[in-house]
Amino acid sequence: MPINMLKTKFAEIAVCVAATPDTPSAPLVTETAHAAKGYDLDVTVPADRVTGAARIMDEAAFMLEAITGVDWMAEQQFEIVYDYTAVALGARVVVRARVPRATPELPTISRIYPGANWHEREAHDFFGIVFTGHPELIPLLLPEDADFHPLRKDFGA
Amino acid sequence: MSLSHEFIMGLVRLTLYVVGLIAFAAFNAAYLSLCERKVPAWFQLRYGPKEVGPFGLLQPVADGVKLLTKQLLVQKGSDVLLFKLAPVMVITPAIMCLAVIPFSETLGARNINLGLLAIFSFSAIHVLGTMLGGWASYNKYASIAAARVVAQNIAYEIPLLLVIVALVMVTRTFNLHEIVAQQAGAFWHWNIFRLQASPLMPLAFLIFFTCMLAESNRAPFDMIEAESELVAGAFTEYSGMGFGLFFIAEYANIVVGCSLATVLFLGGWHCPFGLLPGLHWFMIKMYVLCFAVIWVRWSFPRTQFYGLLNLSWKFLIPLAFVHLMLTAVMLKLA
Amino acid sequence: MSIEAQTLHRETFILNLGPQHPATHGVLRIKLTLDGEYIEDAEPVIGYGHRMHEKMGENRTYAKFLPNTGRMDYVAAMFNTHGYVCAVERLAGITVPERAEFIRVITAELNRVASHLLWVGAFLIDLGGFTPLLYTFDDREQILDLLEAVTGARLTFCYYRFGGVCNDIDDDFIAGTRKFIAHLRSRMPMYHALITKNIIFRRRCEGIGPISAENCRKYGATGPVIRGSGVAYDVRKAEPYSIYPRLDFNVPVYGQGDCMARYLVRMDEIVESLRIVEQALDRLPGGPVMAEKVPRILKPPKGDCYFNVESARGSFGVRVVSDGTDKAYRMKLRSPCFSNLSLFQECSRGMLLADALALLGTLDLVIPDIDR
Amino acid sequence: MWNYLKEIFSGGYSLLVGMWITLRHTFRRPVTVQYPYESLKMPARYRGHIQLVFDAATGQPKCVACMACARACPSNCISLEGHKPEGATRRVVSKYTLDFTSCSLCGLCVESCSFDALEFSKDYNLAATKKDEYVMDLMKQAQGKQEK
Repeated sequence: MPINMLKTKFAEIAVCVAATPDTPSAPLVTETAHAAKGYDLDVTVPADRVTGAARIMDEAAFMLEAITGVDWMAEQQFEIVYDYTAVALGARVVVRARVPRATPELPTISRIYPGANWHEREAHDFFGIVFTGHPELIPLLLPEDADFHPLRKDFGA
Repeated sequence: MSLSHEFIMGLVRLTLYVVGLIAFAAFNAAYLSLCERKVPAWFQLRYGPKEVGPFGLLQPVADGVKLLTKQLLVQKGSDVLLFKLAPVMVITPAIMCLAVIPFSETLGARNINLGLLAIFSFSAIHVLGTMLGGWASYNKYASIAAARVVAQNIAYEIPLLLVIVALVMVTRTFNLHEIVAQQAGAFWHWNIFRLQASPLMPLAFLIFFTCMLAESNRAPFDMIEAESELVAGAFTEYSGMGFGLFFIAEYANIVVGCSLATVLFLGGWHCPFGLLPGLHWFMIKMYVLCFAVIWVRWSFPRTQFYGLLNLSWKFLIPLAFVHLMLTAVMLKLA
Repeated sequence: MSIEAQTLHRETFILNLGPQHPATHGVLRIKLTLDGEYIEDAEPVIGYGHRMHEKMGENRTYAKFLPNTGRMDYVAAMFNTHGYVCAVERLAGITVPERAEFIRVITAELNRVASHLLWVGAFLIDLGGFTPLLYTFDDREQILDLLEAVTGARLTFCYYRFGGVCNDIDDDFIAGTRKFIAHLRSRMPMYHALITKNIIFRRRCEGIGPISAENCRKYGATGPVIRGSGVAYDVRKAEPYSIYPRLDFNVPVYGQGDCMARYLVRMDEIVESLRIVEQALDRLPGGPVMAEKVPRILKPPKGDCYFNVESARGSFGVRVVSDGTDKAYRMKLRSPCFSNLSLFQECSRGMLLADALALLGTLDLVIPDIDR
Repeated sequence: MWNYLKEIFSGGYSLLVGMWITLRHTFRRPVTVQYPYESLKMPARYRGHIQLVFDAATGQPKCVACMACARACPSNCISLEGHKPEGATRRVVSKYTLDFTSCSLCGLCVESCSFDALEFSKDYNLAATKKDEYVMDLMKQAQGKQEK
């Protein structure tokens, strides 16, 4: 599936924001230069629609490369980043979702991509992000009794 | 109480033989284990042990001393009696088997009429020993190995015995001494080349050799101590001389197997060219076979367990049957 | 019914494979639920070698993180460093001199050969054959000697820098590499005769541990694993980087998806990598090996970027998020082994223990790369 | 039936080939180096632990205690002190300690040095029985080497 078709599909579920107060709000789906960014499409979706995004990617035969978080302390938000790559196209799509730091919850995509299971557990380890509906959200890389989340910016090193 | 002269002499003779055989088994275990390290070292472009003694010749002594100084740990929950009995049960039959093997015309502990049967009945015990050792260890790896050893040995006993039955039909005796005596002369008199009895004789030798490898649990059939799967298999929990006895038994079994192959197929103490028969020819043949055993081990990967059973049931047993039939037909026609 | 009663009823037992086990090549533990020797469930338990490299990437400067990269996948350390420096260069907009790009490709491909040779030996150990390991080590050692002469280390090379490489290669290296290429090419028929054609090896590999292309995609398995399942996915072709688009090489693909296919992919990749090195040596341009005007303390502009390289084990990705300071705001390291191992649980179901270990071997795991 | 026999022969042949290959290797020279008796010469770029470079003319370390190496070190294992003797034009190092327990031999310190005052030692026999032995006083070590 070419990038522009994906773009229209993602436009339906992406977060809509206005660049300036005067302009009409537009979905946050940006085509980026691969040479500069390393990915071709940058999509931001609401947290509860990551499964929808995963479904679009699955239909387009994309592969899930990684799931990771970014702790935006200043905005009191976690950003969850999904990296997809198309085996046939060599195209790469980044799906982002933001959740509040206080209640970091979003649905799991491990039913669509079983490989997401470990990535989500890892993100849960490092950031404490809760993936609702995940079959076993227990520490993967950290000790099984770990109650800290080292990649949070307020975690004392 | 008066003891007759013959009885005392018999007792002395017996003691000497027992000591001699144990010494022979231990010596072989020591130096075959050195070979087991030196030979692959040559294959693998390295030197092997060379620090202890000249060319590492005292390495087995060092190994033995190390094993003797180690404590035999018994795991909590294991069956202590069986756990300690198993190594003995493995090594005793191996030494008993040596008793009936005629090393030369005159050298042999016991020349009994049913020598061949004696060997096969004794060698079945070591399977039981290994199985019990694995079972009594209270270790999952050892238990899996215990189950494997039984399945493997049952599968390989059949082609082995079929080949032996065919051979016995040809030789018409169970007496090992007599079997060798029948092969006197140059190498075309040996059983392996007795093509007039059955044209498949060389194949029968290969089947025998393969089964011998499998029976003594040697690579590529070392399923019971497959170290990349089962850590050390049935011997996982054994330490010190408990392990040492299994170790000696493994090499004693190789010696028994190779001796038997020499006796049954390669003309025992007879020279290939009909010259100077004697102990040295027996030893040369036996150690060449031992070298082959080591050589095979260090050349191939391990078989998979079903591959091992497939080999036995789908290839060795049918071939052994064909060989048996052919021998029978040839005997009838002759 | 209690858990114990259920277990009794199903007559299964749990076997802890590892963390110290000969077949796991490191501190990987696999919790096996076995029914006899058949695997009902295999749950990999990882994290024993976890060092939180991602946090280290956040609390030290970009340059100081360089040594860390070699310590994740230490068997193929060049690739991790390659991915990392390329990601930072992309973010900071540094262009690398041509000669440095060539040297990077030459050393990286040599490292790939070394890694694959090590894998072949280690895989044969998993299958119970010891001798091939020593032969491959002998050949691998020669690569390490070459790389040591250039980089100063045998394993954790730490050779690439932002904007180039830290040392230039000399004529001895070029001559030695050419000699090595000829040597390894002459050794390949020996390996095929000793290993590939061996009946026992073939029986252990053909049809064992099939992984479907669909499973590879769902689990994100890359590298020789996905190429052994019939998908010609290679980052060097899909998202060309460095000078790879200018080189002529094939991506070996085998469709069976079994252990044999993955083995053959790696064996062919050794040959292809030798071709790449040879071409790169032929066309090696002169000039500097470091970009000029690379600041000592690098402060990339705000933003994020992703860079992917084809490591010996699959696609190794680095996502760097910069907030404009001299330290990364977030550094995500996507290790190929992590994804490759994650499909083990599904694919090993119903297999025999020994076959599952062959499957585990063909995934080519480097445990510190999984744990990071 | 034909395939069955073919399999036996091709399989058996492959085993013989394997055995022939291992046997052939027997006649090649071993490639291993017998370490305590013979040791390899390290290549010129070998990254061992660091040591101070001495100026051949003055016999003093070239180091000016600019702290660049200590700053470049990812593991903070270098600590050094320097002072400026009266009348001298530049600072000299008075104490240079390398905590080898946390050194990762990355070589960033040598790269950061603008005075060529650091080099890699080619010594790789670094086994010790106590942790303290790895806290190396490079000044002392260098003096010891000079006296030799």
